[in-house]
Amino acid sequence: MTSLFIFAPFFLLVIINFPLGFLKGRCAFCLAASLLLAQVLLAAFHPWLFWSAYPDCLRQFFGFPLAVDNLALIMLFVIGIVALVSLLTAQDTLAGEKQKFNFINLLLVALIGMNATVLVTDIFSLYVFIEVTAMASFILIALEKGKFAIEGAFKYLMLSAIASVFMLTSVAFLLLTAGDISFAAVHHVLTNVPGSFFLKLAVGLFLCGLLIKSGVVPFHGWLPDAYSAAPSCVSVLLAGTVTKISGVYILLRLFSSVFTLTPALQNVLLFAGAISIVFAALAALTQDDFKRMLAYSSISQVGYIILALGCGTPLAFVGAVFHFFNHAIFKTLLFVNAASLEKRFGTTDINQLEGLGEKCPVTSVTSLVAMLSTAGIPPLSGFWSKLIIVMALFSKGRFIYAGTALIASIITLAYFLSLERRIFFNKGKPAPAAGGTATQISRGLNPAKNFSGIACAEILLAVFTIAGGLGYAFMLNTWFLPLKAIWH
Amino acid sequence: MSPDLAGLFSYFMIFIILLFICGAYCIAATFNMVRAMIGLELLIKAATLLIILAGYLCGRSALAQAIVITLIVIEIVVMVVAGGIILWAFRHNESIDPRKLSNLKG
Amino acid sequence: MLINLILLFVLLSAAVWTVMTTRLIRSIVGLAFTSAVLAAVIYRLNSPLAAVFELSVCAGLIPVIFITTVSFTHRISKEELPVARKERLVRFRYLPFIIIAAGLVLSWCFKIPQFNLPAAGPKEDVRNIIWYLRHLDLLGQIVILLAGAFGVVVLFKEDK
Amino acid sequence: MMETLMISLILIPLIAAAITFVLPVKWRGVCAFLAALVNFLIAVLLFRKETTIIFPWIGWGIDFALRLYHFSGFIILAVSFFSLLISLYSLEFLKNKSSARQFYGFFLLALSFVNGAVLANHLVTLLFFWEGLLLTIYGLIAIGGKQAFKTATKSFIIVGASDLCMMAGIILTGYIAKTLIIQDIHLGLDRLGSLAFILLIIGAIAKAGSMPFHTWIPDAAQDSPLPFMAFFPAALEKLLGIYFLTRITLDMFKLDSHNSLSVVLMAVGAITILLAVMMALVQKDYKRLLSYHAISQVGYMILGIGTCLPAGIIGGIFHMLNNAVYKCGLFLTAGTVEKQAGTTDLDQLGGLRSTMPVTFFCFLVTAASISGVPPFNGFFSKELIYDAALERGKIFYLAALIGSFFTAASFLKLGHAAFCDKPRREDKGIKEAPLSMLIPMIILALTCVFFGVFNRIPINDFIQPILGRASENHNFAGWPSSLPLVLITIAVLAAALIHHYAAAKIKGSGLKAADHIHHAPVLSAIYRWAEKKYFDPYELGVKLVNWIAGLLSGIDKSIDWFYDFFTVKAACGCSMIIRKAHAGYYIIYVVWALTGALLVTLFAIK
Repeated sequence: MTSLFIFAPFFLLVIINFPLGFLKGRCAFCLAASLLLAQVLLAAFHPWLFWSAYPDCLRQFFGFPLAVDNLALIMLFVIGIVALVSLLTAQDTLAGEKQKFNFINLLLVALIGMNATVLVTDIFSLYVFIEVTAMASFILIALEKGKFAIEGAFKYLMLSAIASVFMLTSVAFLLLTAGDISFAAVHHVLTNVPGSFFLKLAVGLFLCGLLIKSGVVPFHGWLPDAYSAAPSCVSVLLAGTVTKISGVYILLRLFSSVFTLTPALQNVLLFAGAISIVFAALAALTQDDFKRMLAYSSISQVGYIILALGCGTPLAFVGAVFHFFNHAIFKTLLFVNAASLEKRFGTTDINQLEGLGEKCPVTSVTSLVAMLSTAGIPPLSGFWSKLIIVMALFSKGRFIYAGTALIASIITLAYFLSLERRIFFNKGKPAPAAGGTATQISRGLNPAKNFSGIACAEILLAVFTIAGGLGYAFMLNTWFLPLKAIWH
Repeated sequence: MSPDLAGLFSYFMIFIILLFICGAYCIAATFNMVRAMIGLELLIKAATLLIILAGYLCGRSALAQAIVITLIVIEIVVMVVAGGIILWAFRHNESIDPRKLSNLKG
Repeated sequence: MLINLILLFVLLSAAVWTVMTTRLIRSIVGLAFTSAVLAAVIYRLNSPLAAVFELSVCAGLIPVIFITTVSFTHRISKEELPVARKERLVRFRYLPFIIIAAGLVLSWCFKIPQFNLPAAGPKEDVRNIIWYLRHLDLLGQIVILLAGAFGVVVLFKEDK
Repeated sequence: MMETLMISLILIPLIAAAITFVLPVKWRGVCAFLAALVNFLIAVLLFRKETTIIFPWIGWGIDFALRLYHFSGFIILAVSFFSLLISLYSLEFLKNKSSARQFYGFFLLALSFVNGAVLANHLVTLLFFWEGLLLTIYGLIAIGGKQAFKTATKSFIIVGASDLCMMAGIILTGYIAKTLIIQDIHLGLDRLGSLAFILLIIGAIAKAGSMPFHTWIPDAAQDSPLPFMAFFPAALEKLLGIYFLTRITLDMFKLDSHNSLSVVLMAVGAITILLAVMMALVQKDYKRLLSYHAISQVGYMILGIGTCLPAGIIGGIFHMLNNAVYKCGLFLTAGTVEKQAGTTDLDQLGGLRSTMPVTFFCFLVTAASISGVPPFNGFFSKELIYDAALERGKIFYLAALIGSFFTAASFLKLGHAAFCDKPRREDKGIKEAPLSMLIPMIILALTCVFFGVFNRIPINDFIQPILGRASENHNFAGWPSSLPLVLITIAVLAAALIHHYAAAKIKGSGLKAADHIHHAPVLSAIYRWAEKKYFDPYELGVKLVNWIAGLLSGIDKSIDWFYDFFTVKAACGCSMIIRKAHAGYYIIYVVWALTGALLVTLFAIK
């Protein structure tokens, strides 16, 4: 019943849009949340019976060419978690029932797109569902229709459209040379006719499209703008899954089991990864906006994944997926923290947020956990995945890249610690007499709201980060090391 | 590949590349968001033609058509959403000049 | 062959005119015309169904969307027109030369690398392909249309 | 089934610990008590069963392996017994105290880790739980208050340093033995083997609290919550440390009496006995005095096991069990006195015999036990150790005997001062403690008597199987075989009694009975230095480190300033350039992307 991952959100989408009033508010939220929870549980415990069971009468309709493997399960899990967190955040941050309802609808569309992206076995279908996801996220960014949000959405739309032109061209060349565009056919042709010019061109063009989608330097221009302008709950979704699934995951999938990773491509990926890591980390160093800093940090962390992919060994691939997983968890957590601050104090400008450690203890502690994990401090999950990546690079003899990865983690630590100190651990300055926003901040919490959903999400993700760090051996053995079999 | 097919492919390829240049130039040089979208349309047109050409050459016209039909549907939706975004950009800035959209930087 | 060549020339000229023309409305009409010519080319390439879609949707529906969008935004006035035209000319005058130069260079030295086409299979029917092989794409179309509908709900509706 | 029970020994306290952190404060104690009760029942069920379990954990040959056999089953039973009593005791003792908020959570966590460490059959598994225990010790001491934080750090560093030694020992052992499964390790004591042995031994005896790793215990006695003292230094750490010491000397390495390391071990034991008991003698605080005894009694155990003779080893293990019983009981009496009288300062206590008769009775029995008075359990284990020590060398026997004299003397002083003297403070309200505090003490006192009179049961049933074939033909239970030794012991005890009464008569009070030793010409100077912590390796180390750190930081700061200035300036400069480049026009992004795409495509088709 693999196709249920696509159909269940689809049916839910249809159901909640019936013209019945009681379905719109709380009910839609509960249904969506339980759907996401079900996805998380299914992906985590993956009962194999479930995947293979097809009643014969349904095979005609549900028998899509979909495939599930360990990589897909991990992705489904990540998608479920992040979407759930985003939904919880949205309940606390979005204003108005109508907007919340729109958010749920678009979240479900994005969910269908991402789940299908993870499961398809055909390059054009892949493109279609990338577009579905992207479309939902354009609208989500522009959901509140603020000035900046529209700007971010427009930039994302333009770059994303250019990426899709690249991918379409690539699809055309693949069709031309392979005669078919399923993964199996393309893989077959690529292994049998390795030297063909158009095949190489097709792979190169698709790679360009995916690099734009995943926001690797120098294709990253849209990313900080879109992330920082989107409503907080949408940034959570974007940073955690949308761009990762529609860019990075597909890179992982295609280069692990469809395309062949030639030495030239390896060099391209390694170089792109390394400059992403360094450039984005440097750019994050002096940011004044919390969300923008997180966006740059996100680029930098994606650089690690690309770097590992470029290394081209099974171990590095495992490291890449592991880092993908960890990054999705802790970056989502950080964006939830940002959402919490934005909602409470009305701004994410670091210069205006000061000494908030006592006013919002949960946010301050969980953000510290996430930041340390991002910087790769030992007992937390981020450390282990970076360790595996660096180890893989060393064993392949890529010492310069390994060194770059290590040094960049120091920069990561530097900007996050300075941020943490400024926002949370500083004693707040006495309120300036004139500045309106500043006094509002020092006056404290937004008392009319409760933030149970956000706090819930923060604690959930922080527990994941810590547990993932302490139980990394278990996770590595049961989830990630079997991925070596996928690599070619 | 037979010579006449190769000839067909090469002159179609030339025009497709020229179409790409046309669209890219439009996106790069315009000061109007609607025109940027038109440039995008031209790019997609070129890609469409390329897919149909590929299907024709390798004898899978049916598959290519199926792909192109889906592609066209996606194209419309992209344009609708882009239209909505341009509309709001106009409401905020009283202009559809993309140069006005440079508040997010750094 | 010749008809193809002529159609492609028309297509390219229509595209260049679309880009070069000053009035936005004309540009949109140019786009529609480009689509129509493209539909003819597609028809010539043995793909009638795709041609129908291209003609009806791209030449019909998309200009409507553009015109709707443009009609919400402000029009350029008669007084501003010469200034705008001059300014545009400065930026766009290179396009024809670039196109001609690139076309010449390409036709002079463009050589297709030799490669083998995959063996052609039996004749297929588009409807079969769509309904049986690519029904996942159909689902994708439905979902993306839904997304578009939500987009209209979110973006085109005025807030009270 | 048995495997499940064995794992639940670790998991149940762990889960209960998690629950206690969520429960309201009122119910935390009850939760801990219930968990300890369940734990005890499981331990009883598992007693004398044998099973092993192993499943993959970290990889690279590091597995999660547990083994239950008679020795670990016996230790588990003892641990769960003490934890049950102490959780019952703390219910009343910690009522309305601020430390109760976290105590039960750490308590259960510690229980889980101790169970894990005892059951571990893989050195890394062992190390995992061992280090976990370190954290709970830190937590348990640190909840005591402001001053406690410093003590907690001290204990953390001392125990942590010894654990580092053990870690090195484990790595070395694994390297030599080519396996980390404890059951499969049988090594000789060649050069490398000796080194590994010493490193492991350091870990074990530091956990047991022997000299020179003892200095945190007296400090902790004053600062930490009392149930911690009764639970950890008195009972658990001895059980765990001596258990591991026995396994090292018996199973993992074949230490025999011809080896010089055995003499070293005995010397450590003897020195620990003597020095700690001398310190204990002059203490003026109930808890602090007890804590020094907690150290000195370890000496007996190490001495016993160091003899490498069956009698000594059995005596050592039996003494470990006995010590846990009576020392736990003594600490509980201290707690009761603290709770009811409000202080443990001997200068202010007195006359509690009449107001707290049950507590006095318990104190009497346990103090007699620790001093080695005949029908009680301490007597029998000490006799076994004397027996073995005499065989190995008269000097060790002599040391043990002197230790015994001073032990008796210091407890006479303590009992006299706290319970028998006239009250020094007019404090009417002192009453007997509530029942839930008395029950654990009474049970422990009765156990002292029981293990003494019926010593056949613990020795024959619990301890002798550990030695296996080596001790089959001997009978260590019952009345000691050598009458002269018994007579000498009784003579020494009598001497202590006479000495005490004579001194108390002269000085006029029980408290001052040992003052002439305190103020003896040479000793007084030594005592003064000891009080100033000149002999504490930790304090010395801290001073040394502070001095070096001061020197280094001067050099460091100048280099630091240089780096700070340049690297930070450079990084921020780069950052600003990159930010300038990101100017906000989408067309710039498009140009970047297209340039990048061109390069990537060129590379790809090359």
